[in-house]
Amino acid sequence: MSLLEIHNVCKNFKIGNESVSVLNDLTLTVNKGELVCLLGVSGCGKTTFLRLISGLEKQTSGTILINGTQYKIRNRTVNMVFQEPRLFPWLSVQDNIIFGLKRNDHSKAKNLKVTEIINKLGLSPYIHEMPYKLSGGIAQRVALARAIVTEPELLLLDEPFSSLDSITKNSIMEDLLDLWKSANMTIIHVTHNLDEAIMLAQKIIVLKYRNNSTECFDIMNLSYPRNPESDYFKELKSKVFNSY
Amino acid sequence: MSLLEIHNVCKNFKIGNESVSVLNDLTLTVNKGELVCLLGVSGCGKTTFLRLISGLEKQTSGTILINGTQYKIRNRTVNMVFQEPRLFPWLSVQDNIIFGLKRNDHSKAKNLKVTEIINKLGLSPYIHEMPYKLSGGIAQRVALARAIVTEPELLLLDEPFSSLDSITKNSIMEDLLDLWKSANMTIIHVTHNLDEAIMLAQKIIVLKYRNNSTECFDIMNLSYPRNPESDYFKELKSKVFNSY
Amino acid sequence: MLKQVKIRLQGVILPLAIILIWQLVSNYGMVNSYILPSPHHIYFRCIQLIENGSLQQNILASLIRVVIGFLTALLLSIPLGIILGLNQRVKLLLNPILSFFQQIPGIALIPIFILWLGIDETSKIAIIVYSAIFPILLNTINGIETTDKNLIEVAIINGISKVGLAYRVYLPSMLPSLFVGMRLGLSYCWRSLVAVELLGASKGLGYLIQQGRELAQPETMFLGVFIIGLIGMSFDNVSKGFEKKIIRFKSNDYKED
Amino acid sequence: MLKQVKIRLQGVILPLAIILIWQLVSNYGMVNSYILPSPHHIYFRCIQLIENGSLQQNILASLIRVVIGFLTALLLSIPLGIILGLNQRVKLLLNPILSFFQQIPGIALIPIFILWLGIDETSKIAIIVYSAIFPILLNTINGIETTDKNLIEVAIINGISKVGLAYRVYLPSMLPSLFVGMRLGLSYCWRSLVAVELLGASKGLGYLIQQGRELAQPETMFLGVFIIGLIGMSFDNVSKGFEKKIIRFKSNDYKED
Amino acid sequence: SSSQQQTPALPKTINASYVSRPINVPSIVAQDKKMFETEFAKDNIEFKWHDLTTPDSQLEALASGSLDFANSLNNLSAILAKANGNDIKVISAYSAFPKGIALVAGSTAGISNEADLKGKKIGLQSGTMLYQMLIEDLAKSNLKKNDITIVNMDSSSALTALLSGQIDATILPDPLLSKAIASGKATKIRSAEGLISGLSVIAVRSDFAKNYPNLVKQFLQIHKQSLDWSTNNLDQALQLAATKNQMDIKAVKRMYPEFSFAMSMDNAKVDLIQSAEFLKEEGMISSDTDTTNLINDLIDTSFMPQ
Ligand SMILES: Nc1ncnc2c1ncn2[C@@H]1O[C@H](COP(=O)(O)OP(=O)(O)OP(=O)(O)O)[C@@H](O)[C@H]1O
Ligand SMILES: Nc1ncnc2c1ncn2[C@@H]1O[C@H](COP(=O)(O)OP(=O)(O)OP(=O)(O)O)[C@@H](O)[C@H]1O
Ligand SMILES: [Mg+2]
Ligand SMILES: [Mg+2]
Repeated sequence: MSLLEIHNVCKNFKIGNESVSVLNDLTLTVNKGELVCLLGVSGCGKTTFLRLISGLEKQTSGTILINGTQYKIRNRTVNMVFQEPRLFPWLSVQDNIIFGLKRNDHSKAKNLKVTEIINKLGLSPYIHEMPYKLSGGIAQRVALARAIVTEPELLLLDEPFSSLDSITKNSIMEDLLDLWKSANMTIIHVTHNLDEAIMLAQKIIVLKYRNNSTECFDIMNLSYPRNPESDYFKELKSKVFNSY
Repeated sequence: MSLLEIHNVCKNFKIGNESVSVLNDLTLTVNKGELVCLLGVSGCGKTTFLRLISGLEKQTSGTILINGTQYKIRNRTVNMVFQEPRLFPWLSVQDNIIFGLKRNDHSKAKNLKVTEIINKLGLSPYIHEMPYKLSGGIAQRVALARAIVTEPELLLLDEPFSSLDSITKNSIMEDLLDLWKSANMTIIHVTHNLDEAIMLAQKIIVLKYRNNSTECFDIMNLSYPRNPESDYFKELKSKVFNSY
Repeated sequence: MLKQVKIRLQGVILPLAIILIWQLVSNYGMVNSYILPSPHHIYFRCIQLIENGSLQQNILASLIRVVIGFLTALLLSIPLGIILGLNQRVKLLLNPILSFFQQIPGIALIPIFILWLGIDETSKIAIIVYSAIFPILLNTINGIETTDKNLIEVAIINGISKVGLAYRVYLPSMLPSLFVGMRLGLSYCWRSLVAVELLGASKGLGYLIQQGRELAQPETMFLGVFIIGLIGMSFDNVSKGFEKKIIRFKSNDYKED
Repeated sequence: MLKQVKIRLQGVILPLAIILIWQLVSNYGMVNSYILPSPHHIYFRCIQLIENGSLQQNILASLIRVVIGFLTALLLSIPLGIILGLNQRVKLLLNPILSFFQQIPGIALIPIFILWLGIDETSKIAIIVYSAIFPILLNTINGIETTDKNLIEVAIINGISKVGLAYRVYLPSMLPSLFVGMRLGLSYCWRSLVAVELLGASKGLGYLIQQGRELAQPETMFLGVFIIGLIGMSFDNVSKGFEKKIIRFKSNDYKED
Repeated sequence: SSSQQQTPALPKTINASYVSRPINVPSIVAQDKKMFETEFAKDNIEFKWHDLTTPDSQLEALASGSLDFANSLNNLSAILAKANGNDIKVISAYSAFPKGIALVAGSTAGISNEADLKGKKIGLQSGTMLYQMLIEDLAKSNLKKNDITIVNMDSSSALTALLSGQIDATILPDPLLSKAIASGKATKIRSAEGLISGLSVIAVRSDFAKNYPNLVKQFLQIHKQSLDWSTNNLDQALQLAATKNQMDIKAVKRMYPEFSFAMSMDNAKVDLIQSAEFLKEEGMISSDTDTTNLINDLIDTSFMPQ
């Protein structure tokens, strides 16, 4: 069953007096429970794409359906990790993380889950600190935690690991896969890292620069954990790379 | 000849009422014209280290010498690309890029050079735009351009490619190497990407997490361009990785 | 273009409606005309004063005072605000005394102004300056203090001098606050005119208002009020327009339907 | 601890020095004591009025007025500011009229206040409210408008309601501006007291100042001024302290030697 | 409504203004002794005092019905108000103190009589009794307004300006007057006696007077009582005034003889017509005003206690 349907979506931005097309006639479907990685060169419109899905930006034309209807923002079905951490400077790490939880949702079970996520992301030493004291990578993980704890049906990740070293990243990727499986989330993950995409995705979509086409690589069938050093992946990698 | 000497440097931060040590008794030398890559897990103190060198932060103890003397900030000997783009929101891309140039330094030659850098970084379509319209990767490149055009003796880069896709990144890395060679700059490049370090560095330094030690891998002798798929590099990569 | 006009029109609806109702209510004698004269009477008075030329003179006299006073207030408070915003020591030294004078009614300063500055224009300007200075000062300080530290670091590492820092980083960043301060300051200039022109003025809109009140000519008083309101409003609008032009960097924001 | 004391002391130096010089200059008859009485005389007057209990009553009367007026101004202007800051349509509709009234001298509104609100406390409070409302309003609007759009997006995507958005994002983010507005507003409350207490008050610090003026008792007037200055300053300091406590999120910044 | 002979029900409250400064003994005494409060309470009417010192606010409050009686309203303001449609009646004199108003000159200004005023700078508030005195005085020395420079300012500022040498002369009422002279920097040229009446009056809303003539009578009756009490207990009365205004008792005693609190309106009509003529000449009321009619309509002595 498809969770997200995108039909002939166009997005233009006004630059000066010109209207510049960023996304042009995009059509795409993401199924419930799928983990999709979205690739594309810098400035090709990945962030814009996520913002359209989340409802933060309105498409110039075309339709976007989530669960068959037009998505109403504030519905908590979709959450997003932005490309920048965007932490609330007046809230401690802990308060930032629980920002999106409903006020009446501070049950014990929920608290346990939040603590678990905090621990998995290695944030427990920092929970009482204010954001300005955090390193780039820690801040990014806090932003990730903030979105994950709300357990959205559809999670949009905009380069969530860009500031992480490989060790931290690998461990978090595993945790994310666990969560994805257990929580039955659908994830669209924007990344500029091929390895990352190959390690995670069931489907890899490459967005072309100021153009109407996307290319889609289906690797749904492959099991986790994956070995990016395998020949299959090397081949896939170069295929994806060439499709940019 | 050493450009940068770091002797027994400690840096503590106050967190609550405790003083937490981030860098402890660090000693290190960087020679003139060297390209050093600094690695380390998230939160280990890489950014702090760069901030100490740049003079934006004062060390708790120890000495930091640039060209044999204590560095006076505002001297334009050192420039830095921060982990976040930090663009001036009220300036266009172009004005952001030339922000650091001396007012009387708008010679034709200089202008040509600036244009060249803008072109190389793929920023020419954006020069008249305001920062809020830029994608993450474009903003990051603008920040990089802003530092490069001032041609500092010592250039500190704090994960300057974190938001770039591999194609863009590879092309920019080549340009950076060209510039480094021609301008006789010294570069300290913080990254969390091993491949990046191996492609660029003459020396790879791994900073250990809340600890007094660093590990240094000297690969000065190797020529560019490098092939990260070679066996030597694979071995080096795993050696560096294990030293984290 | 048409949309622009429509937007402008919307803002005029409410004032026009108020004036209309006011006139109607006056016609039916439902308000006390001794206190609240009808718009028609005020208009009549206006024509009268224009014809004998005194309105123009009153406006000019006040306008000159306000402009000089406001500019002086700007010249004093912006640099002072920058210094106080940047230098913690100076701030600690001057804070109590500034905080004290911030509270003092202008009328209480009149004897001192007379003693030191005489009864000519200088004293009048001083009262205007005093009325306007604190909104500008406090908003300047706030603008300085809320400037993004990250951008300041960028500027410093790029070798920007202190003066350069002030006008290339602090100034653009504090513009929204500064404009709030300036708009407030300017309106307090206008507001101070009555008190100002009690001190040895024989012309001016404040004088007109005061005279209207004392001579029990409410339409004269309201005429003065209207003109102050309208001129002040125009200044305010010009400043808002100016602000919009200068502060181009506001981002597009999410709009809910 | 000791450093704290030292810092506090620094701020007191300047005022003390001024008072000392003032006293010396007075002792040598270098200023006209009919215009500028010596600190000693003012102090003497103060003791006198404390002993007969009238000073306390005056202070209390004004204090109550200012507190009520200020709180009313807050209650009106913060919600209005939030609405104007968020809703472009309402802003366009109300802007001209607000911009107009922003310029009007309080004294010109007195007849209208008398007509509609009588000559009891309500009118006096209304004048105080009018004096304080615009700094709070404009700074609230500015606070709303300069709130980081990125954070608002985060809040919206996390399903925060409009009310939640107001008090979980806009409010904390606009606190610095809001405090500037509040501090300005409060000081204009104090400043308005003389005009306020000309309107049917037989007690209050403004009344005291006016009495001092009319009866040619400069020491009474200056006593009133001093007390307004001191109380206003204390309020201002409390508010600054409060602000520091609440706004914990300012980052450490680069300090030059 | 005049055809209906039944009088309207008594009002719940009566609002009256008082001015205690400079030494308005009757108001001070009446207030202290709660004379009005007690008397009107007998008819279940609450009596409220309002300390409205400026004539503008008094008149506005009368016009808006917030106030029923205004004490110590200066005669010029009353005339101006009446001429501009504020329907009030002057029912009694309140005070007159021409002796307590004087033209003073700075001791270094070189002014020893009115004739020396020529070419000098004189600070006072235009449109007031003080201004009226100046014009009358100038006329006596064959001077015109154009022969001097008038700087518009209130009396308090004028005192400051005179003492600091910013103006050459001014006209001051007591106690500012005695302060100026005590400073040694100003000399008294002449008092207002013989130039203006310096009259201030008690006024009532015409409406109120029409509806409750008996209450108006009662009001003046009580006012008279306060005057009688003051005369019989002068020391006590002056002490009250000193306390109320935070003044030195000596100053009060010295000033008191300058004041007349006689209620009689016998000469008032002439004085008021003179004032109205003055206002007309100065263009402060319309030039087609019939001053005699105006004053006749303004004054109503029918409520005076016998
Ligand atoms: N608000 C805006 N106004 C005008 N142009 C915009 C706006 N937002 C984005 N753009 C432009 O749209 C294009 C796509 O931007 P987007 O942020 O979606 O890219 P991206 O794929 O996320 O890039 P990156 O990998 O660098 O983050 C860019 O050229 C950008 O300049
Ligand atoms: N101003 C500060 N106050 C307190 N602690 C700080 C401050 N700045 C940094 N730290 C702490 O110092 C440690 C090192 O931070 P730093 O930013 O140098 O890390 P980093 O190596 O750059 O990490 P990343 O790769 O995530 O950017 C972190 O634990 C951080 O929380
Ligand atoms: Mg992006
Ligand atoms: Mg870092």
